[in-house]
Amino acid sequence: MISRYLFENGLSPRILALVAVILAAAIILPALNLALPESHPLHVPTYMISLIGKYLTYALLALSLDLVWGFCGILSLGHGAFFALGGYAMGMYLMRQIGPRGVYGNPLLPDFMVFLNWKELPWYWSGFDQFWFAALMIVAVPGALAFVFGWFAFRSRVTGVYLSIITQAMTFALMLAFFRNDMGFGGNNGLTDFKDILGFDIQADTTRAGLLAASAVALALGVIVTARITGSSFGKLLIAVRDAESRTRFLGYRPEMVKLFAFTTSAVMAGVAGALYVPQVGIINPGEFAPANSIEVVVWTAIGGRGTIIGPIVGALLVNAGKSWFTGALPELWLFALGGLFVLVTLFLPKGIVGTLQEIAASASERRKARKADAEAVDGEQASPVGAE
Amino acid sequence: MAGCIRNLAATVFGAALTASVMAGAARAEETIKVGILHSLSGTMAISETTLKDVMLMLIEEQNKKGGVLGKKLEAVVVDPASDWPLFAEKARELIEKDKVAAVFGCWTSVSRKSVLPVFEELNGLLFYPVQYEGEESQRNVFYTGAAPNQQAIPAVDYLMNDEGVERWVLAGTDYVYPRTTNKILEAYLKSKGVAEEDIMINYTPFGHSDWQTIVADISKFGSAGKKTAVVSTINGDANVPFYKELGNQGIKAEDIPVVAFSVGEEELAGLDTAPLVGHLAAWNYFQSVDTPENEEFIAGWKGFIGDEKRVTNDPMEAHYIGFNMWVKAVEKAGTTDPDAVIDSIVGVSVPNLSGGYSTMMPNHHITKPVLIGEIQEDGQFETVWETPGLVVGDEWSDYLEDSKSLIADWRAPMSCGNFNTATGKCGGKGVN
Amino acid sequence: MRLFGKIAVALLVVFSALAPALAADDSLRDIVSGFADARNFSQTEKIVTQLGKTGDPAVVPLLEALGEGDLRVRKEDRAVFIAKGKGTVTLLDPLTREAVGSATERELTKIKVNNSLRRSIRDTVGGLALMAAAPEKRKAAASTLFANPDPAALDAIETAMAAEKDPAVAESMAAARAAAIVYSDRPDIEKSAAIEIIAGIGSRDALALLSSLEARSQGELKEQAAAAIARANRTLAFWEMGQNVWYGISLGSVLLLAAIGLAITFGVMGVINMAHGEMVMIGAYVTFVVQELIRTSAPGLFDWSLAIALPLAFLTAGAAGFAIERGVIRFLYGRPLETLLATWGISLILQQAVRTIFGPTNREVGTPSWMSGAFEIGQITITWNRLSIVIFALAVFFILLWALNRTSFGLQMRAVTQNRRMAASMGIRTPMVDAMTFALGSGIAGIAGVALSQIDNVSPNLGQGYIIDSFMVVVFGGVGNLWGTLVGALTLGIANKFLEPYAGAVLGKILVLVFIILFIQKRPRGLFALKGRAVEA
Amino acid sequence: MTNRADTILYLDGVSVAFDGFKAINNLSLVLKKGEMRAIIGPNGAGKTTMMDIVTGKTRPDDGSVYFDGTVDLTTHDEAEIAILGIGRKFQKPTVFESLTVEDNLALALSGSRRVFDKLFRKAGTEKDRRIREILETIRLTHRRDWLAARLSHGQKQWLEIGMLLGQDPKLLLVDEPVAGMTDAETEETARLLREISASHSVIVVEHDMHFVRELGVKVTCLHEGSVLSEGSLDHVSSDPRVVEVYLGR
Repeated sequence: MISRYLFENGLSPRILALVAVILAAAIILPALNLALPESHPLHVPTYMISLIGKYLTYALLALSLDLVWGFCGILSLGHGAFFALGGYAMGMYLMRQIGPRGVYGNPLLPDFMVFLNWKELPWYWSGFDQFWFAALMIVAVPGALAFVFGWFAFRSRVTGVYLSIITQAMTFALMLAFFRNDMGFGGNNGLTDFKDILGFDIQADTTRAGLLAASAVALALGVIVTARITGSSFGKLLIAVRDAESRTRFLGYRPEMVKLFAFTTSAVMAGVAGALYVPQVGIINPGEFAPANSIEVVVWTAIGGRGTIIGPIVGALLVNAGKSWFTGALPELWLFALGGLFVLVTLFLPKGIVGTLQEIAASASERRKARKADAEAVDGEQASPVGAE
Repeated sequence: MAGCIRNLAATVFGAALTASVMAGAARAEETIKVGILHSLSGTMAISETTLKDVMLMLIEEQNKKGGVLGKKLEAVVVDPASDWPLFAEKARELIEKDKVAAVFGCWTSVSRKSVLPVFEELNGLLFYPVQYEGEESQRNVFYTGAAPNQQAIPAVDYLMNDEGVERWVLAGTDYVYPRTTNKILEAYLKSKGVAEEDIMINYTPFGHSDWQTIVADISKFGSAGKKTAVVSTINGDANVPFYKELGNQGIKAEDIPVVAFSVGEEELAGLDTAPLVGHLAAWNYFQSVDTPENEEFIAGWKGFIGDEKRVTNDPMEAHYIGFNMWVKAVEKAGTTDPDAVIDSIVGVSVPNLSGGYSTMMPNHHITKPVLIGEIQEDGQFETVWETPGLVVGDEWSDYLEDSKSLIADWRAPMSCGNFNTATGKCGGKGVN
Repeated sequence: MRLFGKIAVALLVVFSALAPALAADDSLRDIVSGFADARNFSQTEKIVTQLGKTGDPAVVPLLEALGEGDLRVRKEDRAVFIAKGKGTVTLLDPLTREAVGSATERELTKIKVNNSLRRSIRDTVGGLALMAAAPEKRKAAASTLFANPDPAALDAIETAMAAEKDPAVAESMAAARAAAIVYSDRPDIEKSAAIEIIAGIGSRDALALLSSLEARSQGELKEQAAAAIARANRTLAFWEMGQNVWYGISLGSVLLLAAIGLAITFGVMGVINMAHGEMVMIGAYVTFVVQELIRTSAPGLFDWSLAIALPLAFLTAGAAGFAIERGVIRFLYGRPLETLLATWGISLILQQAVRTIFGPTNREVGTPSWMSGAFEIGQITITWNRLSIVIFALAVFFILLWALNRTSFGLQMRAVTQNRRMAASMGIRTPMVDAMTFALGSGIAGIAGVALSQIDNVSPNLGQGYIIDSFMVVVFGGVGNLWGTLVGALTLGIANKFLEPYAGAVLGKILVLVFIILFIQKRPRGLFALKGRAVEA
Repeated sequence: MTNRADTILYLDGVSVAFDGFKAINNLSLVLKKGEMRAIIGPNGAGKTTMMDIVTGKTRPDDGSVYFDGTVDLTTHDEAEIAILGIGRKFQKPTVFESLTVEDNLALALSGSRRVFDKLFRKAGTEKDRRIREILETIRLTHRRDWLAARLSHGQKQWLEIGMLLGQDPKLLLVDEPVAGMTDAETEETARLLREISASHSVIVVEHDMHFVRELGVKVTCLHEGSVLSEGSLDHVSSDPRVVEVYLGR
């Protein structure tokens, strides 16, 4: 039923093209990496595979933020928290998969617990040896946090800047909490040294290619879900809440429910992105909760163009590719470039790259239409009671 | 101020130039590339930038001597920006894309943990220059900083024997290095007959800046009639406010000395040390060490960086030792091939800066002297005690239940990082 | 502590025999020259003890110089001198302190001291000072003896007490005597009296003394000690509350300083200024630069360095704020969430710029002498720098309050924020007022930086540590209300400090954050929000 | 007192204070079913606050507010009150700027307000008919596909009124509908409101006396949070207290 809902008439050709491109990347990039010899000019090196895989998870994260910010006007400065929680759920599964291959050879306890003298596995670690359970948690934990947080925040009508600031407080508090070694999540070092995922060696080229493909598929699904949500009449409602929240309330809607749904859905998407991110970078630690990380996600979305579906994806890919290049080639200039980019984009491209391009395209077609409809327009204006613009 | 602006301009243009010149140079002649993986931005830049500079200096000097194996060395600098996953990404880039022969880098444990799988997978070489918690030995990593037995335990011994300390405050930042070090110290102190109630353990978050309560607690703990000392594993930025608070609350080194393992000359450069005279630090090197090698190193450093005020510190010496060991091992092996270097580097001895020789041991840790120094008014340390000989880095602590029976030896045929002497098998402690 | 006994005996001998103090200058010189041959700390310590035994006050300056590391040996003839400073130094005779020549640093070796040596120097000097001329020195000596009681010094203390005229000093000496009696084998009656004296002091040292006495005695005396301990504990618990409140106020005032600029830029103008922390950082670096200049060109002015830095920091950070407002923010009014992005970009640029200009490492900002040290009110230790910051924060707060309510600029500012169009039509140059308001907020952040440089790192990361806390304070206190910021900062500071002993520093901070999140649900507009006809967005 | 049963809106002894300032002071007001009422009063008279109370945005400190004779409005929130059948137009035109005129109306149409229905259900032909009807009424048929942001100020006001109609409420609260309108627009708006009042109860808050006169309905003048005068416009405008309030002492 869900798949019918998703694919039934209503995805614009632009979205379908985007999905096709993403899925093509999922097939072609791994193929170029695995099938071609290293000397071949079209060979994609393995580090590029991991890198692109990582970018794709970032793109999904940016898309999830766009759903709440771009379409619903909730600027979350704590989306990194959902991403990290999803990541931790995956990390816990991967830790349990290590089994007796840790440096101490303890079959049950992860290494960090062994050398901090933990005697038994904390209760909240049980179940994570099963992938299905971990997969459930990847979705459930960020979703539940978003639901509870949103339930309180939206019902008490915390909006705008205040909401942004308390989401920031939320991720900051979580960061401090996960830094604590007593929490049993590995403290500052986090979870690392993973061995395999679903029985595949995590360092094997084929696994990396597989993870890239999985990230691409997840992103494509994210695009479809977002497109369906925003394309439905619920999507109109989202935008209505963004533009004039009190109006919707006086029309009899409950904007808090609308926001709660969007926020929770978005958190789940972010959690999935985090879960795919962790095996590809090989580590998850409390640094992912840092408020600065969440702000960066906002920046990707803003640069790409919020309120569009392609925008955040483009933004995430561009900024991160830029970061990879700058930190390698011109390390001293990286922060100047990133900082400058924010300032320039907010000043000169408030709708982001994609938003601006769309606007240009739209006004061009508008002009064409206008020229065509010039004659009719005269009648139209006369029919109007005012006739003035 | 004018100099500062010039600095800025120089950096901006210099960086652009270096990038293009480097690319050009690489084409012109074959070089051996050396990766430098230290954060140049973000929270860790404060410590790590210096290590990048010292590596550039060492490489430049080696090139003046004719390079290695007749080829020039070429530094590849990247910025992992204090972002731990980015460390892994950059490490991969260095090894896979830039094909560096060895990487010198990392500061925090988490950054090392993050890159470990990459070095293992791609068979790279990492020289890690910072004191750390131990409990690790990896085939591709060389630990040139101190293990806990090369820093913490001698410091405690000194306080116990020479200062007659009976009560202990173990204060640290809440992360793995302080946690492990304090675990080891606790076990060690208890083995020396210190009672449970004479040990106070306190953890604070990263960047903790309000130390009023904790310093007051320490002085309360210290007024129980027994000689008290603080063993500090407080990290990074939190140290300055901690020492400022100590100074202001009038806790003098004569009453309650603080011995730190993460405070070196570089950290003191940001402090007015007058109220701190007499507090201690344990390292394997101090800038004040009076040897010809050190004098030459300091002069070289000040000349390279163009600032008379810049100081040297222990991790810099670790890179000095590690780099020279690598050069020697490469020359011994006649190739930069990682497997060959891993085989040839064990047993290599190079002069350290404190007047002796450091040797790479089969567990990939090195031998070092341990120095205890007191802070002086000029921001330097004065050695008040040192181990009679060199101490071998002990990767698996003898004071932790689970690592007692483990050893590491990367020579054939054992070639194992966690060999269990009790069961005679490689692969950790196993089931109890 | 046996040392004291020996000194005391020596003192007694010297004074009771009324022997001329100038005993034998030559024999003193002999002992002093021994420093040149001391191979290690314990040999040096022996010489110190020997000097103490002479009981000659002339050795005090010499010992003090040794403690400060200023006693040096000339390499060529192994002669001992007092020499201060770097480069070419003047050599002073160790006993007469007359200049007898000069030498370069390289020609001299410093006599090394370590903590235990410094301790024995302090004790020796303290023992000698019990009969010193200056009352404060005698008092200090008595306090040292109270903290480190030594029954062998009992006779010396009693002799000194008998000769003491100053009542305050006599009281300290009585306390020192009581402490020494606790460890002595004097009869129980004297010990019982000592317990009362010590219990009356009620400090932590006193508690330690009583505990040790209780452990070693029996019967009535033990009971008496136990009762005294209970009393002391009660007073201490009371003082501890006070101490926590003080810590809370002091933390709160730091938060207030950090947040107060934000209360203007964010609270009044509605600009989410993520570069606020960097304005604080700029202020701290201005302090650093001022101190550097003073160190190199006018060292005498060092105690004034903060006063000089204040206006400069205000102007520098204010100018930076002005530039940011004119260059970026004015294009973004009405889009508060976008100012967040732009100013965050600016904060990254500023951080990296400072890193490039001043280097990534911490810079040293010294503490003027008048801000060093601490004093005690009852059992509460108050450090001068914290007290200064509390006073400074409140001063800034009230000056700002005055400026907003009583000056014409303040009036214009409020007019513009309340009704821009009306203000403009009344001839107020609103863009200029915007820029000046932002500059004011930034400038205040700058002077906060001067104060924070006294307690925190001066590094490019300085600002980052305060930005989230500042926002919390402003949001908690209620946007647009300075009083809210004051109450918010102090509440959060005190809450933090009361949680810390129970929950630990990390958990305490988390709890405070969770509390704020919950609080905002309850009162979305903060503690002191203005009620009124809600404005439609 | 009037019998509550025939009223559409019944306010009795309502007071509300903000920080000590009494915005509404013992206000009593009754609106019969099908009646249109104009409310006038100087700035700060409590007009908008009264609307806030009726629509559930502000809770009164004191007094009772009944809708349709029986429903106690003080126990409901905005969304519930809207569903009960009270529509409100704000002073500043508030429409969904990034949606088309049609979508604006579609959102307003009476029907399910539940999130999941919105996600999965589609618009039917019945809805389409209603939208065309309303577009006709508010004279925006030719602007159906325009983004609301592109409408003129007056058109936005009409669109908002159209949205109220879409809700099909029993009572419409209209706050300053002609502020900022041209004379032609004002006249047109008066016509529109009269048309609407044929089938709905309406309260119009307005400053523009010319407009109020054009509506030709009973007028209530508020001052300092309570009713100063009530009756025909001529009666009210000749009341010396009203004159004093408007012209000042």
